[in-house]
This record gives sequence, structure tokens and C-alpha cells, in this order.
Amino acid sequence: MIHHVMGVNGFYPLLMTLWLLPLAGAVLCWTFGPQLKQLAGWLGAATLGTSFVLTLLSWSAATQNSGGALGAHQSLLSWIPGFDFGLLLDPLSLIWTFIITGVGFLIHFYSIGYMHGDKAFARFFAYMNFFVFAMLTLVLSDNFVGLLVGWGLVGLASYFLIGFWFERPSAVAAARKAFVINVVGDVAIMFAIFVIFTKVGALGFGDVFANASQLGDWVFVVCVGLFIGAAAKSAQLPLHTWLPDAMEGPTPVSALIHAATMVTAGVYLIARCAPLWSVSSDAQMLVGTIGALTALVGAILGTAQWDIKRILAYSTMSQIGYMIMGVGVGAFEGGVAHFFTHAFFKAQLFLGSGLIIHALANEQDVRRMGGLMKKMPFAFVAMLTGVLAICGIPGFSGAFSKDAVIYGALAHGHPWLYAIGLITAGITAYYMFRMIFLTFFGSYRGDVDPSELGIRHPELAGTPAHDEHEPHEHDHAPAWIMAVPVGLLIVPTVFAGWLMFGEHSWWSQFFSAQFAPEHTVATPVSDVMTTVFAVAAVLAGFAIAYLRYGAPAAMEHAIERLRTETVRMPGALANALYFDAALDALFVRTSQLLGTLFGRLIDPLVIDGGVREVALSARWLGTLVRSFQTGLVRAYALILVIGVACFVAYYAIAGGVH
Amino acid sequence: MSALPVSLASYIGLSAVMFFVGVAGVVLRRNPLVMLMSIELMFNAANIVFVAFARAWMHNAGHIFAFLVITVAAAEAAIGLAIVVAVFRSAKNVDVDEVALLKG
Amino acid sequence: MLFALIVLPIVAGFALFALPKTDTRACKAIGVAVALATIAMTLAARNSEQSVRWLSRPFTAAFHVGDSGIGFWIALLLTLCTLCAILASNVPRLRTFIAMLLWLEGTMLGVFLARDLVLFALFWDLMLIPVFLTLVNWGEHPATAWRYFLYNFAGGLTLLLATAAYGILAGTTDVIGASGPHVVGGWVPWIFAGFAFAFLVKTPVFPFHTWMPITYRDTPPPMVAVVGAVQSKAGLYGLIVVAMALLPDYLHAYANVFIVLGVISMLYGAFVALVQSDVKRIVAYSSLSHLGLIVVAIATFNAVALQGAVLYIIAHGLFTAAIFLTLGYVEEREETRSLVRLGGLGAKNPRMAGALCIAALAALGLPGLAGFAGELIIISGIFQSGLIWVSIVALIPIVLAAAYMLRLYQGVMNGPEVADLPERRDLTWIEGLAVAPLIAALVAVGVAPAAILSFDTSAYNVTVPALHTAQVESK
Amino acid sequence: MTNVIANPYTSADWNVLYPLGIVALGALAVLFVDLVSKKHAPKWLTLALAGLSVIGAGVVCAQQYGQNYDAFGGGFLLGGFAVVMQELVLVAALGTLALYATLGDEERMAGTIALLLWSTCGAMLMAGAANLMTIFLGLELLSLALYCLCGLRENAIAREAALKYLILSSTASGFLLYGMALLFGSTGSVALAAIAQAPVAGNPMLWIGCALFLVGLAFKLSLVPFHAWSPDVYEGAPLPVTAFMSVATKVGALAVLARFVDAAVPSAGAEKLLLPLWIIAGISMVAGNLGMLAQHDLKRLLAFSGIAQVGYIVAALAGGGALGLRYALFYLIAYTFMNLGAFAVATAISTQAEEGSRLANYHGLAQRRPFLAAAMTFFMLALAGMPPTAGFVGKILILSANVGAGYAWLAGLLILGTAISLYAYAKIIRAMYVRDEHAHAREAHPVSPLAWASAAVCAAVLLVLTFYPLAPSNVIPLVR
Repeated sequence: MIHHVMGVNGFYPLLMTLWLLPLAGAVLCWTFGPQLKQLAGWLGAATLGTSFVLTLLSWSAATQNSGGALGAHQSLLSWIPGFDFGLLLDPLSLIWTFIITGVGFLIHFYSIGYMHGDKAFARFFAYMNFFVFAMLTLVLSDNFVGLLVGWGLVGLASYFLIGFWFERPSAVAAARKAFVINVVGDVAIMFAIFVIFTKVGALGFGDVFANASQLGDWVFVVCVGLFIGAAAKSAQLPLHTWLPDAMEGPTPVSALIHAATMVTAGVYLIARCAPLWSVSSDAQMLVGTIGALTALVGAILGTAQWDIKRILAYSTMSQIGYMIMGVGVGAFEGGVAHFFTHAFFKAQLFLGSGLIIHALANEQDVRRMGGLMKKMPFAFVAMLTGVLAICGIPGFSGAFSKDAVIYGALAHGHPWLYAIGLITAGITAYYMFRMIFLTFFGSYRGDVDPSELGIRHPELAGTPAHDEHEPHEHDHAPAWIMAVPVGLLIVPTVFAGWLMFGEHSWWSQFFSAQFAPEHTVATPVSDVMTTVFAVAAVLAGFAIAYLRYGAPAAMEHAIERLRTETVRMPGALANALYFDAALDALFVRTSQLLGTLFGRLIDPLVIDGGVREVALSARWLGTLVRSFQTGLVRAYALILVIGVACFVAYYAIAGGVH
Repeated sequence: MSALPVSLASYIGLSAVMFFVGVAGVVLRRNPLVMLMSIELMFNAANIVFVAFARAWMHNAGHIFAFLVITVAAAEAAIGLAIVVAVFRSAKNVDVDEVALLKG
Repeated sequence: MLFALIVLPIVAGFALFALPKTDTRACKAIGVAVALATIAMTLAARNSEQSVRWLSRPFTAAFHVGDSGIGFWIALLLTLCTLCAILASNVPRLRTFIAMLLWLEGTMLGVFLARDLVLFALFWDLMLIPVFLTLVNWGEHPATAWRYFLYNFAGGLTLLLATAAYGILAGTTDVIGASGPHVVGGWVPWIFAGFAFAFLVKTPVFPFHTWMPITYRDTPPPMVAVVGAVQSKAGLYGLIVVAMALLPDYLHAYANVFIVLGVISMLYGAFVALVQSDVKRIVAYSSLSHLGLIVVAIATFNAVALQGAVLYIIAHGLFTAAIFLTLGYVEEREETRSLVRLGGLGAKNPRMAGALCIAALAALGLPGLAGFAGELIIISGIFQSGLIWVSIVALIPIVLAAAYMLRLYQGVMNGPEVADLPERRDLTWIEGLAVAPLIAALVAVGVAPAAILSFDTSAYNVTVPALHTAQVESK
Repeated sequence: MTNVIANPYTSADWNVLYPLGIVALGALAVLFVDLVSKKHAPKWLTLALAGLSVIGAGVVCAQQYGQNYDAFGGGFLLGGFAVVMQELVLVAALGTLALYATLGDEERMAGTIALLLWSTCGAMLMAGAANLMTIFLGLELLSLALYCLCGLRENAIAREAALKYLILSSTASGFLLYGMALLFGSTGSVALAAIAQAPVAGNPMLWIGCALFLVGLAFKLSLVPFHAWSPDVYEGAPLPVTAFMSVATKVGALAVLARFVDAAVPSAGAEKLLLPLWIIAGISMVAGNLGMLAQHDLKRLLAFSGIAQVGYIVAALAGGGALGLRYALFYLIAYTFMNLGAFAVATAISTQAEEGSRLANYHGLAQRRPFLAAAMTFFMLALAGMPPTAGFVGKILILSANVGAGYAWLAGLLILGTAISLYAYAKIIRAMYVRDEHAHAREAHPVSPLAWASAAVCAAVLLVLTFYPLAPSNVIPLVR
């Protein structure tokens, strides 16, 4: 078999350095945490900054194209016989690396302020750097196993960071939940790997894609396996339940891992495996549908949340639904584009919310906010640009990518998905502006008794009380540390979409060699009309949000209306459409029941009981043997005589006495 | 007075009867001395067979064996008596059924 | 060299009694020195063998020791685990305990380095004795020692019987490490059954496993680290070098039985581990689950699965030992093993938490660590051999492993600090040193597992070429 | 003419009996010394004389190895087999002497030792006996002396043991003797070889004679169901006597049995003829081990153990193959040493006042006497057939003999019996190693060096037998 390697083989020290630097940072922060103190944050941020610079310097290597070999390929080591592990930097992984290191750097920088004073400050940056290393492993790997290694390691980093405040039982439980669900995804990818390994005999991307035809009908199985992995990591139905809980982690974590990068790994995986997806229309149908449904369900659930981070979490889920729908149906460019813009605006939104949370001493319930526009104008601007981008207001970044995805669904022959995409856009506008109105408009409700707002158990309603995180008044980090990254993010949040504008945009040029030309069908409506529909939907959503939360009438009776809404919240929405309960009953409870049954019943009673019977019967027989030893000579003599009689009888018969 | 030849079977029959009497004595009697005597009966039953067959086979091994057995039986009786006396030195009557410390 | 390697720990174990009972430092120092020496000798003895004539009738047998290709790695694992166990030992009557560990090491080295079946069976039975005596002396419940004894010696007996019968049929027992003479006859199924019973009990596999959780529960942690990590592998090793290599026809014929038992063990152990509250029992049932996978791998006769099995044998040994040692520290400090009582230790004991965390992650198959490589290769082999549904079912325990291992780790280390636990300090450097080599090896094997896969699979009658041969073809 | 009648045997015949004669003379010497001493002969002198005679007999006997001679018209077959068996008996005697050195009282020493030596003579005679007369003579010499030895202690249970032994054993002798008479009657010969090869068809007297003959031997071997005497007698007899009895009677009876089986096997009806023997051997393996389960006295436990062990050895003879016989011998040798070793340990922890045979005496022994406990563990493992002891090798050999000869059911019963026995032996091991809360209360009394040394020697021999490739096929001869 001839080895097919994607990318131009060579020696790329920059590539290896940018990959390993975060690992070095993690090790340093972990090992010398107590000595480094606040320096750990700067160290963590600096490694990422350097990696980001190296990424930019590697740009030309990543986009080089010589005779079909696209990007840079660096061989590293032979993992097991026959499987070499290497790094591959091509336009696709470059985009991810760009976001991971770039946005990652900003978030690290922000964290220096946000995490200031936390007693595990160094540990935080160790985990964060480790995450970046793992994520880079994921996107830079040139084979499925390496990808899976990165896949597992980001899951681990996510686990650590969700459970960062591990004294809190809720954080611990959320971390475990996230990890276990992600392992479901890992094993599904493992299964896909088995199929690929058995059918193709190789695991390098180049080999596999070059010999994809050998998969035959199994390609659908492979795609499903990979997609289950993607669904778990990217919070697609029905494996999304961990993502809202993951908001237990510090807000920068939510911004980096649970919004900008890790959760989009599923999108990367599908885009990376575009050669497989493009030959399986069943897989396209399945993935596109689930993506669209996830977008819709995420948006619907987003309308029912009170915790600002959970609103953003459901919005993340919904937006990733868009991306998955895009890459799923075959609109790879559009899906990846939405990842690109989403990374900026969602990071922006999370960091903005972090500013609020930080300022309000960890208050996360929007019912207890209100009127913050005057107090925190900078946060308001940051959040507003983010919201405008996510809603897809033309001119803002989200508009270009989201419309590309929605139109892509239609262009690839999925009108239903197109419709869902448009409806979701409207709902998105509704819950996003709901958040804006509740947070920044009206009057401050933080001093209102929680019960008046319908909050029955304040400690359970997303207001964690973790003293160790709460910075001391006299020990605030300078405000600019958190403000600068947010300010910097405004630029791409607004303008990044312009890269995708036009027929021969920079974006499509950039990916021209990456993805095969897409097979589109004739569409009844044009892409411009799609934008018009989308804007209409957004306006509708905004209008409803305004009427319910932003209009003067609503503002006046805000407290009563919020209480009513809280109390009258439909059960299905309050319980997140019962996904959690269903998974719990189907898998968790069942497993525990089986475990109890086996451990309490079968082990002690059935198996040991049987063995005990045998042992007891041996002892009983021993007593029987003993019972012949009466101690009486005559009894012994009788036994002897009986024995003799038996012997004589046998011999008499055997000897022929008749 | 006619001398009827006594068949070999008669000797064997006699010895078998003696032997069974001996066996029954060991099993049924409770006095150790009687038991020892019963054992002597068993030995002597064997002696009869030996002597009878020594004649039948014209082989003097049977005779020699019989003498051997008589000697051994005498030794056995001596030792047996000694042991019985030792065991029942203090008892008024002798009964093997009352000697059952060792059991189980 | 090899004979010396086996005899050294045994003799050293006896020699310890010449020291004063109270001089625990000297005992430990000697134990460590012997363990280090055995590591060095094991490394030096790779690929060497020694043989001395023993029996010539009813069959030829020899004191033949050497590396069977697989045995070397397990022996290395054993010596490493023993070193760590001795370092971590801190029990009453330390002198006797270290002697037990050394005897265990010597006898088990005999098992894994024996190239003669009779010698193998001999050391097999010998290796049970130190564990039994430890259970008698340090165990909490007398019944445990009996249960261990009852099951394992029953297995040892059938092993003896089968060995003798095999020797008579084959004419020689000097067969380990190669594809032995082909034995035929009506007796062979029974011989196979004898071997299989011994191996399945030792591993253990459902339904012969009930001795195992209580044995692991009652054995002091350093000893259980060796027993759980290495002694349990004797059964699997036996399956490979005896059942696969010598009686392939019968393993083929009864492969379905093994696969079914393995699959049941896999799921059964994982489910039970989910709900246990005693931390050592969790690990015990997780072993049942993990080792079931290896049994399935062996029964497929697939070279890739076999390579994965050997790799996973090593990996499982490493992480099991590390988990048991760390849990031993926890128990020693907090005087409880119950997840109901434990919690929140991570805040005050970051080193301990780190060690347990990495070991638990390896156990749940985190990509990049040793457990993952083994699982991945094994299940690919199973899939490759056409048992698609089995390979799918084999993925379930991995998910469950994530759940119970995290439950274990978090239950001990995370959550709010428990006020009424005795607060003790973090690991001392020597305690850390006892776990560190295992952790390092877990990472090393995870990143570069190739060396372990390099043994010759052709002796084991596998049906599909192994990984490295595939590589040769591709170049 | 008179020459021939007066002296039918040559010096070669009498040379064969040198070892036996030395032992017998040793007994006389012991008595003589006691006679001429003022009060009693000193204990050391008695033991030294006896020891010298036993060792001397051993040396002379060893020199006979390799010579084949049918002495006394086939009454005593000199050859490797007889030599090995006689040596085993002598080993047992020597071991017993060592135990007496610890436990015996000076007053009765000379008589006791003389009886012991004559008993040894009986067993040695059986080792070479090949006709009915020598067999009977040897057996009675062995037994009569043992009856006395059993009762030679001033307590009720010893005498009870003697009485039981006397009555039951004599009854069994009666059966044996009657069987011999019938055999003689049906074949006209007293030579075992001639008897065993006589035509079996239509010869009921021969068959019944065989039955009674085998019953007699089975009684001496204490095979189930002729075993009932042995637990009681073992428990009641003084410790050294039990040790001697457990080895010497079995060696003697096995020698005879082996000759009989060896002679009988080539004949046509052999399989039918010997089947009951294998059956009771199989029953003994299981029942003997079961009987051990509920015992609390070491001697009693070892009596049951002996029942099972003899079952193993007899089972090895099944099929009558040459290998089986050799393996039986190998196991018998191993059994001799493990049993003697166990009794040596028991003696080592005994005092003049109390024999250390109750299981309670072993609680926490490992704390008080770690090396004795280790030795005892070793002997228990050997009896259980666990490595690294000769018991392990022996069991493998017997299993192979059984399987090879087509008696797999015996192999199965052996496995079953061994499995059961493990539990019983382990009970003792566990008792020794379990921590004894009252350890300080039990004072560790001084240990007799001789008993200690005996135990050590036994352990060493067992270890050597395991690892030294004493291929039974090379060293151990056939019945010849």
C-alpha cells in the first residue's frame, strides 16, 4: 500500500513549537505553581501569545499547495507498529489553530483578572494551557488515533475545568457528567476507527481518504460513529445535557472551551472527514437533521433560562447545531465559517457576561440584574455587539456565516432544514434580546427579595456561593486586564464576516484547495433572499422580546411579570424537555439497578450460595465419616466383618461360585 | 468299626464352622478374654485347613505353617492377656463396651 | 542468571528473618535492594534461557526458565510492582510482610519465566501461599483466606492434573513459549478443561470471581497492588502460552464459551463497580471487567487482539498497582475505605490526588495513557476477527469505567472537605516515590507502546497477521 | 544325605538376613545392658546402642543393593525393592528413636526400645517376604511388638488403644491367616508368585482366599472400610509409636501388596481380581480426607490423612504397570519423610507432661517458633501435595500413572480427595499463623535438638526429592 500523506512533508520547527509550548506552560504552571503565584497567569498567557504568533508565521506553510499536497506535514513518532503519528497544518487546521491560540490568548489574558485571588490560580492556568495543548493535538493530528487522543485529552481538560472548584458537589457532578457523556462519543469514534482500520488498513487521514472506496457500505457506519463522537463533544441531541451543567466552571473556561473551541471539535471532525461525508448521503441527511434539530431545541431552551451563562450555553448548543447542520449537509465552507465567527462573538458574549458576574459578586441570575447599562456601559457595548452578531444583523460577522449555513442547507437539497434554520434565527433573536433587556434595561433588581421574583431556592438557582473565588475588595486586579481582551474581540465580532462576503470571497479562496467543489442543487430562492428572510425572522424575534421585556409597560411591572413567568414556566421547558430525566432513567438508573442486582443478589446468593452448599456438604460428609468412629471395639469389628463379607461376596461372584 | 475315609471337604467344613464361630465370638461377645479366645479359634480353623491340605498336596509347608501359627498364637495370647489385665486392672468385671474414650 | 533471579527474592525473604524484628528500616532497605536487583536482572536476562534436566519419565521435564516473549514484560511489571509495593509498605510486622512480598515475587517470577509446564504448575501453586498467609495474618475476615484458598487451590489442582496428563500424552512438558507438540485423544478436552478452569479462576472470570473482591478488600494495599496487578495475569498468561499455543484446537472449539464468559465479566464487573462503596471493591470489580476483555481478546485468535491483550495486561497491571497503592495511603491516613465517609481530600493532598487521578484516568482508558492503547488494539482485533457485535458491546464497559472510576476518584478527592476525617499530611517523598514509577510507566507505555507489541505472535496459532507484519508488508 | 537335610540353606541365604539380624541383636544388646546396669541403663546408652544397630543395619542393607537372590527357597527375595523398603523401615525406626530421645522415660526405655527394634525386624522381614509364611511371620512380629508399645504408658487411653489394636488387628490376622490357608489349599504352594499366577477360572477357594488375604493387608494399610481402628489407635498410642506405626506397618504391608499385585497382574483374571483393591483405595482417598475435616487432634488427623495417603499409593499400583509401582514407591518414600517430619514437629513442641498433638497447641506457633511452624507448614503442604515438596511431584506421578493405565476415575478421586484435604491441612497452617492473643501466656519451652534436627532433615529430604531429578525410573527398582 502506498502511503498517502496530506500536506507537504518537511521539518517545521515552528509547528512543533506552537504545539508543545502550551504543554510546557502547563507543566511549568503545575510544577512551580506555588512559587510563580500571579506570574503563572502571565506565563500561561505568554505561551499562548507566542503560539499565536507562531501560528501566524506558519501561515504560508499551511497554505502551500504542491501537487495536491496541501499544507505542512511533520512526522513525529511511530506509535505502534504501522501507525506513525505526525502533525498536519492545512487551511482547515490552521483556522482552528488560529482561533485556539488567538482567542485562547485573549481569554487567558482576561483570566488573569477574572481569576485574580483564587487560591488555585496557578492550577487554573495549568489546566487552561493543558487544554490548549490537547485541542492543538486534536486539530493538528494527521491521523484518527492522534485525533482521538486529542479528543480524549480535551475532554479531560474540560473535566478538570468544569470541576475546577472541586469542593462544590454540583461542579463535581457536572464534571463527571460531561466526561462520561464525552466518553460515549470517544468509544463511538473508536468504533469508527476499528471499521476504518479493518477495511482500509490504515489510520492516517491521507491513506484513509485516498482509499475511502474500500469502506464500501461501511462508510455510513464510519460516519455515524464519528458523528456520535462529534455529537457528544459538540452537544448535539441527545447528548447535549452536559453542556448547560458545564457552566459550573469559571466563566473564562466557558468562553474558551464550552463556546469557542472544544465544543466545535465535532464540526472540525466532520469537516476533516469531508471526503467520507460527501460520499454518504444518508450520513448527510442524518447529521444535517440532527444539527438543525439541535439548533432549534437549543434556541427553544434558551428562551426559558434565567442563568445568564445557561442562556449562553443553550445558545452555544444552538449555534453549533447550525455548524453541524452546515458541515453535515455538505456545506463545509459555510459550517466552518460559522465556527470562525461564532468563536469571536460567543467568546465576546461570555467574557462580557463574565464582566457582569465579576462585578455582581458572582450573581448569574438575570432576574436579579437589570439596569446595568448605566453602571457598566462597556459591558453593555460588548454584549450588544455580540448579540447583534449572533442574531445575524447584516454587517455583523454572524450574518455572513449563518446565512451561508442556512442557504447551504437549501442548496444541498434540504428545504426543511432551511426552514428550521430560519425559525431558529428568529427564536435566537428573541432570547438574546430577552437577555439584553433583562440585564441592562429597566431598574436593578439585585436588592429585591428573591422570593418576590419567584426564585424559590436562591442557592440552587445559579447563584453559587464560592468564597474562594470571590476576590477580596482590596485585591482587585487592574480593570484593564479584563477590558482589553473584550475590547479587542469587538473588532472581529463585527468585521470577521466580511471575509466571507461576495462570490469569490477571501474565505472561499482560502478553502478552495481544502474542500472538493460542493454539489449543489438549483434553489427556489437566492442567497440574498435568504438574508432577507433571516432578517425578517430576527426582527420578529426582537419585537416579541421588546414587547415582553423591553417596552416601558413591561419594565414597570418587571418584578411581577418575572415572578409570573417563573411560576408559570411550562414543565417541559423548566425541565429542559426532559432530556436529562430520560437519559437518567434509561442509562444511569438502569446501570445502577443492574449493579445492585449483580452485587447484592447474584454474587452473594447465587454464586457464593452454590459454593457454600458444596463446602457444607463436604463438611457434612466429614461428619458422616466421623460418625462411624463410635469408639466401640465391637462396632469396629462389625464394620470389619461387614467389609470382609462384601469382599468375599464380590470374589465369590467374580470367581464363579454359583 | 469301619474306618471311613474322611473327605477333604469335611475338614474344610469343620474349619469353616470353627472360623465363623470365632468371627461371631469377636463381634458378639463383650468380654475381651472371650474375644481373644474367639481369635484363637479363627487361627486354629486356619491350622486345620493348613494341615488338611498339607496332606492333600503332600507338601509339608502346611505343617510348618501350622506350627508357626501355634507359636504366634501363644505369643499373642500372652500379650493379649497382659494388655487385658492392664486395661481392666481396677475394674470388677470386664466389658469392652466400657472402653470407649477414643472416638469421633 | 535466571535461576538466580527466581531464587534471590525467595532466599532474601528467608534471610530477612535474620534481622531483628524491630529494625523495619533495614528490612525495607533490603527489600528495596532486592527488588531493584531483580529489576536489573530481569532486564539483563531478556532473551536468555537456562535449562537443567529434571524428569525423564513418564515424560521429560526440565528446570527450563527463560523469556517466552510475553513473560519478560510481565516479569518486568512484576519486579516494578514489587519495588513499589515494598517502598509503600507500612504495616505492622513489616519484616514478615516484606518477606511475603519477596516470596510472592520469586514464585511469580517462576510462573512467568517457566518454560516447562510442570515448573509452571509448581510455581503457580507456590505463588498462592504468600497471599494466603498474608490473608491469614493481616486480613480482616478469616473467611476471606478460606475463600481465596478454596478457589485458587482448586484451580491449582486441576492445573496439576492437566499438566500431568498433557505430559503423558505429549511426552514432554518443556513446551512453554512455543507451539507445542500436537496432542490428540479423548482425554484432551479434559486436559483443556483442567487448564481452562485453573486459568479462569485465577483471572478471574464470571462466575468464578467471588473470591476476588473480598481478597482484594482484605489484603493489605502493597500486597494487593502486586496481586491485583500481576497475579491475576497468571491466568491470562496461562491462557496465552498454554491454551493458545498448545491446545489451539480446543480453544477454537470452545472459543464461544470464553467469549461469552468474557463479555459477561466485562459488563458484570462494570455494573457492580458502579454501585460499590468500598473503594477497593470498586477496583476489584473493575479488574473483573477489564480482564474479561482480555479473555475475549485471547479467544478470538487474532494477532492484533493478542498484541493488544499483552499490552493491556501490562497497562492494567500498572494502573491497578498505582490505584491500590494510592488507595492504601488513603486508607492508612483516614482509616476508612468507604466512599460514604471519604471526600474532599484533594484540597489538602494534591500529590495524592494527582497520583490517583492519573491512575484512574489510565484505568478508564484516557487516550494517551497506557490503558487506551491496549483497549484500542484489543477491540480493533476483535472487530477485525469478525465479532462485530462483541466489539460494540466491549465499548460499553469503557463508558461505565469512566463513570465508576470518576466516582471513585471524585468520591475520595473532591467535594467538600469532611470534617471528621483524621487530617494527615500529603504523601511523603518516599510514598510518592513508590507510585511515581508506575505513573511514569503508564505515560511511557501510552505514548510508546511499540516495544511491548514486538513479541512473536506466530507461536500462538493466530489467524491474522500481527501489526508489525502488516507494517513490513506496507513498506 | 544328612548334610542336605540338616542344612538346606547356604550362607548366602543367611547373609541376606544380616541387616535384620543386626537390628535383632541390637535389641538383645539393649536388654542386656539394662540387665547389667545398676538400676536402669542410661537413656543415652540405650538409644545409642539402638541407633548404632539401626544405622549399621542400614549400611549393611545398602551394600546389598543390586544383588538379586532368592533366599530360603523364595521366602525372602533380596533385590533393590527389598533394600529400599528395608531402608525406609530403618529410617522410620531411626526417626522414632529420635522422638523417644525427647519423650521416653528412662525407666522403661530399654524394654520399649527392644520392642521397637523387634517390630522393625518384622517390618523388614515383610519388605522382602515373598511367601506366605515369611509374610505372616513378619506381620505378626511387627504387630505383636506394636501392641505392647501402644500400651506402654501409664494412662487409660494408651491401654485402650492397645486393647483395640490387639483385638482388631488379631481378628484381621485371623482373616489373613485363613485366607492364606485357603490360598495354600487351592494352589498347593505358599509362594506368592505361584499363588498369584495360578489358574483362576473355576477355583472359588482361590478367590475367597485372595479376598481374605487382601482384607488382611487392607486392614494393616487401614484402607476404608478396614480403617476404623487407626484413628483411635493413633490417638491413644504414645507419639513416637504413632509415628513408627504410621510408616513402618504401611511400608511392610505395601511391600507385600506390591509383590502380590506385581505377581498377579500378568494372569488372566487380574483385572477382576484386583478391582476391589482399587475401589477401596479410591474410597479411602475421599473418605480419609473427609474424615480429617472435623478433627482436633493432630495424631487423629494424621491417621485419617494416612488412610488417604495410602489410598494414593495403592491407587498408583492400579493397572500394575512398572511405572505405577515406581511412582508408588516414590510417593511412599516421600510419605515416610513427611509423616515423620510432622511427628517430629509435634514432638518438638511436646513436653514430658503433655504431648503436643492437640490442635490448640499449634495456635500462634509461628510467633513462638517460626522455624518449627515453617517446617510444619512445609510438611502439611507436602501431605496436601502442594509444591515445592516431593508430595507435589509424587502426586503428579501417581496421576500420570493412573491416567496412563486407564484408571482415570482414580485420578479423579485423587483430585477430589486432595481438594478436600487442602482444607484440613490448611486449617493447621492457619492455626499456626493466626495471631495468638494469649501468645505471652504460652511459654515457649525449650525444644529438643534431636526432634528439631529430625524435622529439618525430613524437610530437606523432601525438598531435595522435589528438585533433584530422582527420576524414579532410574533409582527405584522394580519388585525384584
